[in-house]
Amino acid sequence: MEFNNGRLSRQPFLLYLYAGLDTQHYITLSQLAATIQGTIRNAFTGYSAWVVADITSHSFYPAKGYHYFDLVEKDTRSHQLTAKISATAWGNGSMRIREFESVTGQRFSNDMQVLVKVAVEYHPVYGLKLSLLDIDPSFTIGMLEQQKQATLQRLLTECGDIVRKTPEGYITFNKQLSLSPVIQRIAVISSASSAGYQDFMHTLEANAYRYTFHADNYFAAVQGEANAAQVCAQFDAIAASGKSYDTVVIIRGGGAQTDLLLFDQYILGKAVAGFPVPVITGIGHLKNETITDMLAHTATKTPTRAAELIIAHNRTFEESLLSVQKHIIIRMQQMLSGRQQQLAALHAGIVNHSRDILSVSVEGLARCRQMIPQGARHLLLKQRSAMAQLSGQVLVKPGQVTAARIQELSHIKKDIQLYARKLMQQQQQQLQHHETVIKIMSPQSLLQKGFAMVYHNGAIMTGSSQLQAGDKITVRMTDADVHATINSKTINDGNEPNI
Amino acid sequence: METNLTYEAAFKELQQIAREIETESVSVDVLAAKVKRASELIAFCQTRLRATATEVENIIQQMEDKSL
Amino acid sequence: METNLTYEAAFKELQQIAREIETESVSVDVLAAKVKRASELIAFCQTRLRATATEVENIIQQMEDKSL
Amino acid sequence: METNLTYEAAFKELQQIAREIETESVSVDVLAAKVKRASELIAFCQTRLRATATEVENIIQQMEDKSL
Amino acid sequence: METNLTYEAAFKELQQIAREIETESVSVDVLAAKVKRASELIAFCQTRLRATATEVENIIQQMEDKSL
Amino acid sequence: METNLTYEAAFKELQQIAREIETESVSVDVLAAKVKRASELIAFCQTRLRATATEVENIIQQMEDKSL
Amino acid sequence: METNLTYEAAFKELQQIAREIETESVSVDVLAAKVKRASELIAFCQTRLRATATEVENIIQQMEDKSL
Repeated sequence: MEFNNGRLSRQPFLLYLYAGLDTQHYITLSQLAATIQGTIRNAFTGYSAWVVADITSHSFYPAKGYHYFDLVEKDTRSHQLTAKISATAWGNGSMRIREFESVTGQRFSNDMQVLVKVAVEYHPVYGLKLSLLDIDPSFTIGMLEQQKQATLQRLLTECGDIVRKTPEGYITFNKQLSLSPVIQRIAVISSASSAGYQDFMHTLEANAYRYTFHADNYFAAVQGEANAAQVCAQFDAIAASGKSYDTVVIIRGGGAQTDLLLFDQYILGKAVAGFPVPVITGIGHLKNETITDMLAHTATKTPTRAAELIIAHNRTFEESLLSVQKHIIIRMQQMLSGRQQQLAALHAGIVNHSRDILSVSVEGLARCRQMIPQGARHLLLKQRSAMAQLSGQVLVKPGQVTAARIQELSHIKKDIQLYARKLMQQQQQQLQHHETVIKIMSPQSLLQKGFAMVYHNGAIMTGSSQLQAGDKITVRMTDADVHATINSKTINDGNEPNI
Repeated sequence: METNLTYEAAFKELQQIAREIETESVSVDVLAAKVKRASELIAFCQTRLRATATEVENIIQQMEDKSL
Repeated sequence: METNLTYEAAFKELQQIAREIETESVSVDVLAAKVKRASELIAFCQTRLRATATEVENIIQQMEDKSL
Repeated sequence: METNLTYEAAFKELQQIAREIETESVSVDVLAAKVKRASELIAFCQTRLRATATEVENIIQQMEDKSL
Repeated sequence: METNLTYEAAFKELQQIAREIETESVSVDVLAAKVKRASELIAFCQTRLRATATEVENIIQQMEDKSL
Repeated sequence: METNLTYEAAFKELQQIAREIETESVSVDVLAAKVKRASELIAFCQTRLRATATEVENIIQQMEDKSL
Repeated sequence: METNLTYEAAFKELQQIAREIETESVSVDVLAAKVKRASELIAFCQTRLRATATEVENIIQQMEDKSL
């Protein structure tokens, strides 16, 4: 506004210069301006272009929704301006900017490189202006994302000891710290006046469970990139306090949801990732999470959420406490009743088995009682029957023996009689046989059969060799001896039939 | 009967006698003596058993009275 | 009963007696004594259990009072 | 009869005699003597058996009386 | 109660007690004591959750006096 | 007849004589004597047998009388 | 006839003579003598045989008389 006023104040001075030289040979500025306006209008009517440029000298009138700013281009090396055109956005353009801010989570402001669609306009009073028709949020997001990735890459490269990347996300030293079971001592980094701080403290103090908290404030401006160092200084202050905090909470109070670049700063990322106390964030944005969120122990969306998380964390602890208590009570009662049952079972077992032992003993004894008389009687009975059998044998057999012997004796007697008689008969027969043979062969019986015996000189002749003709012989016959003289001798040729 | 005779020993002896009589390995000469011994052992065991049973039942009764 | 007998020791002894009686490895001679000992141990254990239960109940009561 | 003759010994001798007579390995000369011996042994054994039976019955009677 | 007892330590001890009771490795003899200890640990944690820094100091002081 | 002749010996001799006569190994000279001897032996044996039988009968009678 | 001639010897001699005569190994000059001897022996044997037979029959008679 002041600047514009300055420009406007110089115009009467120029008019004065030209008027003094030649009134015939001039046209009014308005005429010139009209000519320029006509030319530009002729050249640019219906023309628009997508332009990449940086924003400077931005001012915003929320009441009207007007944005005034310059679009500039700098030499990438020298950073000298190579182009600069003023620009405005209102109406549709202003609406697009609001959408852009909502989508990117980034306020439309100085030093931001944007891709904008502009129309060229000329106004006799306000000069050449670019009118913003549209702005591409994805270009800016891409740019921011590039920056963010570069920062993350730098963190990974330069702070490898505290930041690592895994498929699941970033792992930091801080993330790996374990939260105390109960969070009570809290270091709060926030700006003192912010609504977020109020929300956080109120939520903590008004908790339904009456948990008490001990919060120490470490105030710092938590907006604007340049304040990253201030925030880092508070981390150092917390570390230097010597107090053992359960957590450090970074909260950023309500209001605009943009301007998160501070939390994408390398130094803050490094401070958070390497901080020895778990860091909880409640930065108050809904979209992309910042590098601080990514590297902190736990990230929540808002300060209230951060407080709720802490309360819930403590509640979880108390609940597990109560659950363990309940468990102990239940198990202990079970155990006691189990013991009672065990005892009862043992009691019953002892009683039953004692009775069993006694009844088994009684039975065993009864069995012996029954068995022994029975067995003794049986044994005696068996002995008696064995005796009876033996005495029977002894009684009967001798009679049989003597009877058999008598029989035997009579047999032998008969045999002797029989064979003695037989022997006598045989002898008799043999004797008779011999008698017969001898009778038959006696000379007396031969002579009776007609045979005769020849004697010569008193000897019996059995052949004719000693007899000659003229020899006197005696022939004995059965009834007399006949004396004869041999007349002749004829030798027998043996043709006589042999007797 | 021996003063320090136990039920256990008595019952074992009794069983031994019963087994001998059952298997007829007892001669007639000692049968009467064995049976006599057995009757003594049975008497001893019964006395002992009855005493124990009474005692045990009393204890059990007391236990049940207590636990009521 | 021994002064420094613990529930645990008493229970173990009781189990041992129960096991012996169950397997009938207790002779009639010592049965009454064993049952007597068992009854004492059971009484002891029950007293102990009841005392513990009461004590525990008190603690639970206190805890509940506190948590209200 | 021998004074210290046992039933067992007598019975064995009797069995021996019975076996001898049965197998006719006893000569007529000693048969009468053997039979005489056998008769004596039988008498002895029977006496003994009867005595034992009576004694055993008495003991059994006493046992039964006692248990009533 | 120990001055430097932390929630962490208290909870661990509590879990230990729970585990022991669960596995019945706590004898009846010490059961009441264990439960008492558990109740104290829970009371300690709960009080401490709600107490101010000064109050916590007092609790610890009282517990120490008691344990003496 | 010999005084100490046994039945057994007599019977054996008798069997011998019978066998000799049967096999005709006795000469006529001694036949009469042999037969005479046999008759004597038979007489002896018979006497002996009858005596034994009577004796045995008596013993048995006595036993039966006794056992009645 | 010889006084101490036995039936056995006489019979053997008779058999010898009979065999000689039967085989015709006796010449007629000694035949008469042999036949004479034989007839004497036969007479002796027969006498003896008859005497023995009578004697044996008597003994047998006696045996049977006795056994009656």
